[in-house]
Amino acid sequence: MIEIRWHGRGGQGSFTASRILGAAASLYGNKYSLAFPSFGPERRGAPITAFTKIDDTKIRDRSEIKHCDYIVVLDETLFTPSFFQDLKPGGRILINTAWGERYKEISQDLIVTFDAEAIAQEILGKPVTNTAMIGALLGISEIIPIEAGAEGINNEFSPILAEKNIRVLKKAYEMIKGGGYA
Amino acid sequence: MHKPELKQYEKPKHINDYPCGPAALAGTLVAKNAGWRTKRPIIHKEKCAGCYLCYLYCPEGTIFKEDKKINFDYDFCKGCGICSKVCAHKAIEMIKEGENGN
Amino acid sequence: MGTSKVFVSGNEAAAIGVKLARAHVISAYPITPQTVVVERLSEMVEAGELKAEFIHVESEHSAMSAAMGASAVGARAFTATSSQGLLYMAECLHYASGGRFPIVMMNANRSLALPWSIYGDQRDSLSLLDSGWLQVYVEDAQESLDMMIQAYAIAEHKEVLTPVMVNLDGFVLTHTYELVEVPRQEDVDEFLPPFDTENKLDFENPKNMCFSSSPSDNMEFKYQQHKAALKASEVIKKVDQSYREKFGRGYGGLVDGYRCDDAEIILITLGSITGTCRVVVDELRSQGKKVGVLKIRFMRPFPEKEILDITRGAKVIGVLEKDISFGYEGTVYTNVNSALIKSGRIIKSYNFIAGLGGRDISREDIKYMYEYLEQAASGAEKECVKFINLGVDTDGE
Amino acid sequence: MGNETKKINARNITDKEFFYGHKGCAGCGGSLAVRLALKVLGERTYTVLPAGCMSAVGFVYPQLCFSTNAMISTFAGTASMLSGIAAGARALGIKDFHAVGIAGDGGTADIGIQALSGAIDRNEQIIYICYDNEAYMNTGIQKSGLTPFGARTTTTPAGQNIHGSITQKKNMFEIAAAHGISYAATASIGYAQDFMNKLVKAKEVKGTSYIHVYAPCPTGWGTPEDITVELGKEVVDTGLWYLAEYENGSFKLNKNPEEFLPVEEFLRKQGRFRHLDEKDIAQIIESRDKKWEYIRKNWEVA
Repeated sequence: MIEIRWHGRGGQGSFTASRILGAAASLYGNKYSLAFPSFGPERRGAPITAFTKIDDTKIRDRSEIKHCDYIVVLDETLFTPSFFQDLKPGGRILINTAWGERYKEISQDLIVTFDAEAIAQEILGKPVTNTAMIGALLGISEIIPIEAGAEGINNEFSPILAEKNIRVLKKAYEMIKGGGYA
Repeated sequence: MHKPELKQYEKPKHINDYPCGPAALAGTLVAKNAGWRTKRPIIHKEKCAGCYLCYLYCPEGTIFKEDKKINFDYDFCKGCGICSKVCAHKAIEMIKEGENGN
Repeated sequence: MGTSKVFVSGNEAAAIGVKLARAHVISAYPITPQTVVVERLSEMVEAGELKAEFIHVESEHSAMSAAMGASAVGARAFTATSSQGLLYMAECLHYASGGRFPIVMMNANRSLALPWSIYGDQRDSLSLLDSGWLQVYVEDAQESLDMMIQAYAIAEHKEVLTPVMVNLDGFVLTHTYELVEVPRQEDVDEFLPPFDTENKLDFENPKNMCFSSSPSDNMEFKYQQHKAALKASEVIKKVDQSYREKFGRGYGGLVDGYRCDDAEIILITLGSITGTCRVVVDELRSQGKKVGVLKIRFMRPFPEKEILDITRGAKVIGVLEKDISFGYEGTVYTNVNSALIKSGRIIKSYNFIAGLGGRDISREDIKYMYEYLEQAASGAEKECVKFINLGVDTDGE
Repeated sequence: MGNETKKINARNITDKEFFYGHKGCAGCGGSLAVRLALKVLGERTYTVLPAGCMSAVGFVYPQLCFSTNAMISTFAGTASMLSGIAAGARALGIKDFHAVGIAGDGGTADIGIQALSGAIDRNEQIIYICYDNEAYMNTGIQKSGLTPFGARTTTTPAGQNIHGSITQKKNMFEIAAAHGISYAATASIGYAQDFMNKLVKAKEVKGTSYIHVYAPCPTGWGTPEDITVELGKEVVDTGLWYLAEYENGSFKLNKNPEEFLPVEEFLRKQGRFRHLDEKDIAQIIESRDKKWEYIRKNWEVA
């Protein structure tokens, strides 16, 4: 089972990201998945965690994710070194940042950085980075095919918004594949 | 007058004879109210103007129209005397139950 | 089959189920974590996908009162609530079951104040076990959708005419998104015909409903209600069977035993935690341990026979519940033990109180319970009522 | 509305009785209100009554005294159950019906006010009638939110220190009106024609209507059984109650007595007021006069 934890702030779309990935895996990626937010009241600006579990068979265990394959950080102010303890062996942390070098000093192999905000600004005209981060995650993980990811976005958004977000997704995917990340 | 008919009630013998849940036919009367009465109204038809004020104000609905005047359903009249009070023509008299051989 | 697949939460799956069941009247008051189900239903009404009257009531008490009004004229009524809301409508729960109104309600299982908590446990619905409602606890979003449809079939059955409460664990189930297959409307229509009852206010045949009855008749009405709730056992199984035939999915009726056939240690559960137990059972089985998990689906009617049947070969039983009847033990445990005692079987049983106020129950916690039961089976002295995962030391106290 | 509506009176009202054989006390004002309301509303009416005298006396299985569709609601749920009935009937395509709730003063002004407020807010197509006998009579005459100042009840005893109820009646009529309700009215069973006229209006109004009808209770008030209607008249003639309407956003007084009948005489007829002293009565008169000053100044006066 692949277990992913998302970090962001209320309003940044972390839970939406967990859901898009889950829907993509379930509906178009031939897998099973669960997506859920950190339970509790939702408040704009408050730190939010969300989770996606993906597996080849039906997922029965609904308990919290204790150890992650990937931790995706949409808002870098939420990153703390304690995240390393939450990783499975071989797990990685994906951080949205314009200052990748800062994190290289912390860890060379456990952290992957990516400037999702730049792409979001360029294509969406606003700093909503959730779909870019899904693209980056699929680029480093290949959990599901990028086309399934695009379908997941279609499933979530209205056609106009979906089209733009798919462009974001694919651009992020290609950039990170090509090593063109910060 | 149009009023529900008094029916003979038999207590169900089998559980399935009870209605399914507390719901049953509207307007089911199985007992009279006559026994509540200590006084009864009687109509002096010669005085009755047929204004129907008594009919209107009867809380029981036991006064009915008859030949342009009124009469009583003694099975359900409780003998409150409102009719006698509201009658401007003093056509209704309240008498003690048992008086006049009633 | 022409079905479609969606990726939705337990709440959304419930809403889809209610839509497919063609509820006529929906009356609801918002409470976390129930809100999404009524938000989706109101969107469906707005979009014209669901031809229903949506009543924005001012309280849960009114939500259930309105549902009873609707049911009283022969309409199919739905409401949803949770926790304090369920307790606020408690009077109406007894009223609806006594009035034999086949209403379906979703309850998002949530802890009760005090202390305040919006997180999940099952004290809300279990504290209303005696309200005369049939209670079912579902495990995942698919079962949630399917049970909304089945619930109407059960509730409206002429020999049952009893309301059904479908319980979804708050957040863990209500807010978790997963893959759900949506049956075709035509198939649901065939499975669930329009609600037809004589027990209604009707201008052709007027009724007086919800009347009083003196001590000379009152008990008969209560006996009749009890018989109907017992009768539901059979109906639940039949409905589940025909649902399986039509839609390819069934849930075992009153209970669902998992790897219990030769099990010596059986853990009894309710609701979504069963999923985690299944995973642990698989793991322990692979280590050669004879363990199983028994999911109680219906707490009312209580699956007495089924529990006795499935636990026949067990040496020890554990009951895991997100509930405590303060000053005694968990209510599910009491019910299970009553079934065992009546049958004359002496079997060791233990009660695990876990997940109160939304505390997570992990695989490790469940493994611990199986170990506990294993030790008990081999003669170790064990506490009968054990709180799991308390964060503080309580020894010597 | 302004429509020409056919008046219903003692001559042309239906002969059918829809509330018959009930076990209400002899001379009960509440049962008269129910009887008249049902006769005006007719056969295609769903009636909802909460716990209270009228349900207690009308629905004792096997004696079921409503000849039309009727049910007992939860005490707090008259207006919400009524909303459910109206919604259910609409959803099933049932047409040309009335849904009427008939609740007492406690069921309306206290425990039922939340549901009533919600129903008016939603502008449900329902008629809500409060028969006001000024205390919880069914449970044995306890004070309600509509018990008037000075009245003795079993929970507001009249003694040396306190002379009965120390609170004023909640103003339910204006509370209903404050919602911007389609139609609200006050009435008294002592003025049956006026009450029936208002029921006819309520029948035809689009949206919610609320009628607050004053209904004396011989048992709870300590009055002879035969003066119920008389008391229902005198309360209006003394100015202690008023006949009014609220529609299209404005208030209208239907009856404006040039001179009030003496208050003291009216009060002394009732056991519940017999303990009042001069000061108490003066206070009652003073608050009456204040109210009338306000009404005459602010409302349309017929």
